[in-house]
Amino acid sequence: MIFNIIFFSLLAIIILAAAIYAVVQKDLLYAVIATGVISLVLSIYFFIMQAPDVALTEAAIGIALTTIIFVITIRNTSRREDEIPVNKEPDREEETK
Amino acid sequence: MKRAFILLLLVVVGWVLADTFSQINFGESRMGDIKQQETVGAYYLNNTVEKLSVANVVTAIVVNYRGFDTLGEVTVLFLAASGLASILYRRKKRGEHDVMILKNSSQLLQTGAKLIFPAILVLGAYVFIHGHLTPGGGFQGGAIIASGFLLMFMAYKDYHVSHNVLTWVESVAGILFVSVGIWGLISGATFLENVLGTGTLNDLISGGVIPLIYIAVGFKVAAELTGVLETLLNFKTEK
Amino acid sequence: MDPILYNKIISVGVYGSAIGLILIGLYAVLVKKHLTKIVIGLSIIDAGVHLLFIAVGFIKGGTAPIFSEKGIELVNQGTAMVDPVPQALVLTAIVIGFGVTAVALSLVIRLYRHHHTARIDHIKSLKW
Amino acid sequence: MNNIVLIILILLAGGVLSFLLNQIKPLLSGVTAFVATVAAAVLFFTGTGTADNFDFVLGGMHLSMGINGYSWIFGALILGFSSLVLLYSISYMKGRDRLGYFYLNFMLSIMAMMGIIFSRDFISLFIFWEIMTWSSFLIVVYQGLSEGRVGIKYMIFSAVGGYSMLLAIVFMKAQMGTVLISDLVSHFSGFAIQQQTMVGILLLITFGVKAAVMPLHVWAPRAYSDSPMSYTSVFSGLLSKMGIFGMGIVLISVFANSSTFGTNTFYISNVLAWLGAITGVMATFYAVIQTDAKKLLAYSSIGQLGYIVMGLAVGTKLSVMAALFLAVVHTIFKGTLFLVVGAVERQTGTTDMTKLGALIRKMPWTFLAALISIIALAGIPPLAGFVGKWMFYESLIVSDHYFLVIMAFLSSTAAFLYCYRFLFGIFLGQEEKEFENVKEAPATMVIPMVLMAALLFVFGVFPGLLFDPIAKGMEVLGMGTVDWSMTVLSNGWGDHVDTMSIISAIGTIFILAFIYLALWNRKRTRYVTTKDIHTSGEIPTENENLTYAVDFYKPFERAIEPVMKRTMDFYYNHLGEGLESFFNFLRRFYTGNGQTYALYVIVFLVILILFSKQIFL
Amino acid sequence: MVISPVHYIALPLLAAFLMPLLAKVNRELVRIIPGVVLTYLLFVSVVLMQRVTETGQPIIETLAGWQAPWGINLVFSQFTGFLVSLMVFMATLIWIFSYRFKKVDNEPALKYYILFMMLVTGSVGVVLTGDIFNMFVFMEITAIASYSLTSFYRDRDGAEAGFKYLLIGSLASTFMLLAILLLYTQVGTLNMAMIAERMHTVPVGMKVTILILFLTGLGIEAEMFPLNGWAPDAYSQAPSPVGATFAALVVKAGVYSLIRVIFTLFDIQGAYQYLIIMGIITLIIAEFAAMKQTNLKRMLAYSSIGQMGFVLIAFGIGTKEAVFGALFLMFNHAIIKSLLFMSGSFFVYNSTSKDIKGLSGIGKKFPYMGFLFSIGAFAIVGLPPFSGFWSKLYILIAAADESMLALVAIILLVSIVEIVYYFRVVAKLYFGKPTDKEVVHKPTFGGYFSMTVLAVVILLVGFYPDIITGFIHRAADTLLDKGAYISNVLSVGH
Repeated sequence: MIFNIIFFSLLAIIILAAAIYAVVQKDLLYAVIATGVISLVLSIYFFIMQAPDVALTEAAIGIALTTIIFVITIRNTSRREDEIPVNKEPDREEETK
Repeated sequence: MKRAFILLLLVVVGWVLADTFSQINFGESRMGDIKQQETVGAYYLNNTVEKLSVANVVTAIVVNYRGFDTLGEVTVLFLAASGLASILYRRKKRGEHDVMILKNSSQLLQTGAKLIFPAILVLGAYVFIHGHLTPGGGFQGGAIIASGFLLMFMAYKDYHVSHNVLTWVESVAGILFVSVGIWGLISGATFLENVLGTGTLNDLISGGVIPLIYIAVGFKVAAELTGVLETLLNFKTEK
Repeated sequence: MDPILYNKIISVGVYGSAIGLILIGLYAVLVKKHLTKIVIGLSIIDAGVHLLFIAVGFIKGGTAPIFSEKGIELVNQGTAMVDPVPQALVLTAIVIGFGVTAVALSLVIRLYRHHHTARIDHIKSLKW
Repeated sequence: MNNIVLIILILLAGGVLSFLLNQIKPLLSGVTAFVATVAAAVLFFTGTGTADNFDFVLGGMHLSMGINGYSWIFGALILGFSSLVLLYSISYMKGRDRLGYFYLNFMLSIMAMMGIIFSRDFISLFIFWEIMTWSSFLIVVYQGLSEGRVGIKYMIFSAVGGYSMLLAIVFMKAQMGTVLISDLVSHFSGFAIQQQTMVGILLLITFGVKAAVMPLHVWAPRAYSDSPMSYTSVFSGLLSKMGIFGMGIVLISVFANSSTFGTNTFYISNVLAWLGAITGVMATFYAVIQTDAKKLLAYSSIGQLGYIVMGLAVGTKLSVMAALFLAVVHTIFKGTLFLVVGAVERQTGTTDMTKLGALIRKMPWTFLAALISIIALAGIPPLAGFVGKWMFYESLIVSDHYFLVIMAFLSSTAAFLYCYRFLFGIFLGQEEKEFENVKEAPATMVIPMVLMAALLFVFGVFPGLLFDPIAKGMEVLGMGTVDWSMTVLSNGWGDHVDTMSIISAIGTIFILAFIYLALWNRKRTRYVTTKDIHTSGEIPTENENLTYAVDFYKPFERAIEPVMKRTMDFYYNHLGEGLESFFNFLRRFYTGNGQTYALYVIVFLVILILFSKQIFL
Repeated sequence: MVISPVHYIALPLLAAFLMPLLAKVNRELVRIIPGVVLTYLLFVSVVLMQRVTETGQPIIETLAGWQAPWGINLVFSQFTGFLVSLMVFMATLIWIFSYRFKKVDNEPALKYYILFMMLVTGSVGVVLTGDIFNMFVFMEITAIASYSLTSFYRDRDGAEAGFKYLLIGSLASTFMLLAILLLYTQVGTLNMAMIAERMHTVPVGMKVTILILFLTGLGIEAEMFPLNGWAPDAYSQAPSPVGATFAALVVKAGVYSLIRVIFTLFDIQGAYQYLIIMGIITLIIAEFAAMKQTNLKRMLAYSSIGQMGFVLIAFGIGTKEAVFGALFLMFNHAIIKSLLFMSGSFFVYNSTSKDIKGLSGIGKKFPYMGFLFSIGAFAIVGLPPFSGFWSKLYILIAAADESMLALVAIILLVSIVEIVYYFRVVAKLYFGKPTDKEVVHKPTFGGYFSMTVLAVVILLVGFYPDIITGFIHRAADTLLDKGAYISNVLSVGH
């Protein structure tokens, strides 16, 4: 029982800490990895709450795929949240029709 | 100031959520007698084995009881892939090729990827073929396969999955899903109805059309997720 | 240990982390300026909601709703099974969430290309 | 098929057909419209009587159309007058683009007006009322002046009017369950006093807007002058009469049956009478200071409508009779005058009275029509205007409305000023070089004008021709029988004025004077141009016009300046601007920042949560 | 195979999955297939509506062989059937309009038609389904298709509008999920009929919380103030046929879901007042904001929001006549706003800028388009004899019957504002000084056709509303008869 309590509180602490880290971290890559951690803990949660199907889904989609599309996005945009905007005017109008 | 205001708002939201969920006791069964009325969850647990011969009740719900949801869900993925492709569409200049944004990775990763890739594919296939028996199913299997492809994308700069193949797999799997549903209609039953014999519990070939649908879903999800990755990876912003 | 207290602690842990995730995610959505951060916030909210679903369906001492040989055995012994419906719903919700995230990120890329910035307070050419 | 439906269908078909035919040949467009209106008129005058009813159920509501003595007056006026105007239009509008559009809307307005007078319930009245509004709006903006601002202003006021009627309608429907006008008349006494007042005021606002009563008149001058002249004559002559038509029903039939207080003491009527009087005076003042003939006529119209409203609001037998008589006559003379201005505009290209002059020789027939109409307007015997005014003053005096009489006299007197200016500025005075080659308007334009002028003469000599239908109409309105005779005006003191004797006397003088001027005095006139004037030895520069046409009433303007300083227009504009900046402020809610929108969502949620007890329980 | 409501979902999905393959056979097929499917669905609508009208009973289709509370079911009643038929009708016309609307590459064209068809399917599904979670799924289908279509042109503003829409839409789906979860814990079922049946057992506090979550989530879809920040952007930046689709289908689905939740699921009287209050605020703010717009499509968008506010007011009054009026208004709004978007789009397409100023005199070059736009403008402000008048009249009468004269007065005052901004555009279109720009983009034949059909419908309904009122009356009765809904759905198979 004590073990369970410790385990659950550990999970709660990790997941909340990861979430807070993901929100406050200025380097988006780390933030994204923190969201991966959230998904990981989430799938552990799912697993111990007798939802193996969901745990599996969360593991595959949340940890691997979501993280990677975030990473790709960051590669395509800017990595740091507090990045000074490039001193460029926005495009005037549509580029392709 | 604004931040404090937002925090205040969030406190209210959190308080309401906490208050609400404190009324929903954790870990208690809500299935038996919600005011002497049987919930659908209990019904599913009591009837799945008997009526569908499917071991995994979640699969039974996802594919059969609420199969319509799953059809919608597959459609959502399909739409997300289409929408993504449409948003990131770029008219290619003459002679331009897709360029991956990832760099070539180390020899180690490449070799490892080459070794693991088939294993991942097999695992994914296993997961969705056994969806009605064990945890897992079409989505999970599809996602696993897609992550296998992701590994290959990361390992090899020039690794491409043919769009043609993806399209074919995606479409055929989708058509299969809908056709199974329409099969039910044509054979005089309802849409998506389990028109095949259900077999015996815990056999690989049991549960009627459920494995069939899950295999279709698996292929479709795999193809769509891979397609999403491929599209995203091939989109390069000029820096 | 008192089982009621135990249950309370566990429920605070699970519900707490779920609601905490929702609130943290909302905070990111409402305060953070970077588009990617906002999308991260959305996916954190999603995670919290999914956790709530599973937590609500959970039954203390229940087993996974799978009638494998072992499962049947356990059921015959009188063990309850957790509610499968929320699990099925979450399965759907996760996939939908992924779809939305993918579209969102593609829009982020598009916006960055046009505006050369990913700060949401700089992206307001449509207003009033 | 029912004649009422047939008339409306003929007019509608005429409009659509002329729209289509314009694609083939523009001329056909006008001809079709004319023919259709004449056909409808023939049908109306020959075959339509009170027996023609048309009841139907539309959209779950019981609607009814028909005709009675009161509406017959207006129906006859509409179809007769618009046939003539359409004949005039054929030449007047020649060569303009989008004629199909013009005639379609023209015919729609006529159809709508016929629909209004046929309506026996408020729903169909409202439907036709709004059709009339938007079709006239489309013609107001037709010439593309002032970027449609005038049209919008017109539309705003019409919408205020239309929607107050709608409000009254839904109220009636909720209260009585039907929307028949006769039901309102019989149920009105059953309403509480607030309800009576509300329904009364709402309906009067509706009709007041069209009749351009004082605080609601600001759309009228520009809207009248911005439309093509052939339509303006309809606008001022007929559309505004629809307001009078409705007011007649409300003020007389409906209010008379309010048991709480009789017609004469119902204060709304008194207020309205005063508003009419003020409208009359103010509009006349404005008319005097105008230099544009169109605007002059527009203001004059408003002023005349003020009289008519006053007459209706006073509500005695004689005053109502006078008002209705004036309404008919006003249509004819003001219509004619607008047509005259239209002819002048078409021939010379301008309606600015400071530029025009001496067209009497170029356009004699037009002048004749203008002269007769102006005399009628001024209320000089032997023309119809005199009869109306006579009855009008008499009724006011008899019913002890002395202040109103003073106001009416004031504005009538002032009306002489603009009458003179109009005649002088356009037709008399010195000749301008640039108008040397002006010719008389084509016959199709002259004939309607002259015909109507002749009509004025006939009605002046035989007012009984008009008294007959008017008396019948007043009976329908519930005023009891009204005595009249063909050529004799009776008054409250029992005196009788034989129009024949007045007319023969004045007619003789007039003819003699005319002969004298035309034959003997002709040779003694000397033709000079506007520049041929010597002022204290200074020779005026080339482009300085020093005739009476310029600054004609400068002293008068100075005298009435304090009254003119603040126009209603000014307040309305300020109101509009204020509202617009308020709107601009409100839409700042949509900041453009997606995050703010997300914040709104959460704020909304929190507000709902915090006030959930108040809102939901 | 008997014609049944599931065709509305199954066939478009089948076609959507087929289309990528067919694109490899012939490019043109991609553009044609949706039309074929939609036309077939129109036929289905006619058949089913006939059946429903004849029997007076809803068609309840169980799916996957599981009867009402256990499986998902589709309910094609006179109410949902009416909405669905309207949606399919509009979608068909919009397809005809958008056929070769603009020249786009083949690949985006494929995506466009897939997304468009799914937008239609999603909206139809929301209306048809009898299961609350399934409704959520269809809503997400609609939403994702909308996000993608909003930014279909991949231009700067399109992406921005799409992202805003997505941001708010995600919040909406979060709240809706939470509400569904709470509802499930309370009543143990997801079937709407059964939820409605068991709703009285839910404690009041919980009930209100769930309702609030639903109202927030669905209010976003229904463009309720202040949740509608995304709407003007999305409407104005989406391709015009999509803008028309939003107005004609997507919002209707949102309003439907809101109404279904309030009228059928919950039994809280305060919700009706809430609808009236929010409707008034939405109406006022939106119309006032529309007044000052310089961009034509944005103006139409705000006007659309305002109309939805009006619809909500009417539903909030809650009497039979008011609901009838509200449904009538939904019908009118779908048709009229589509016409306005379609004709307006050609003006915008051909003008130098997207501003209303740039439209000056363009009606001279496109007299017919101008004519259609004017019909639309007149109809939407509720001038007789166009169709918009009748719905307005019915709603006002219903409000007056409940002696809400102040409400009537407010609506009428706001209508004046509406008149001002619409007529300003009409006046400008026809009588402004024309710009010298050449006419570049003539409407396609399909464009002419669909707009003409819409205009004819407007005039037809305007002149003779009884051709449609019968259906709407029965639809209103069906919506208000909650007991019949529950017993009909739950009795299937028992």
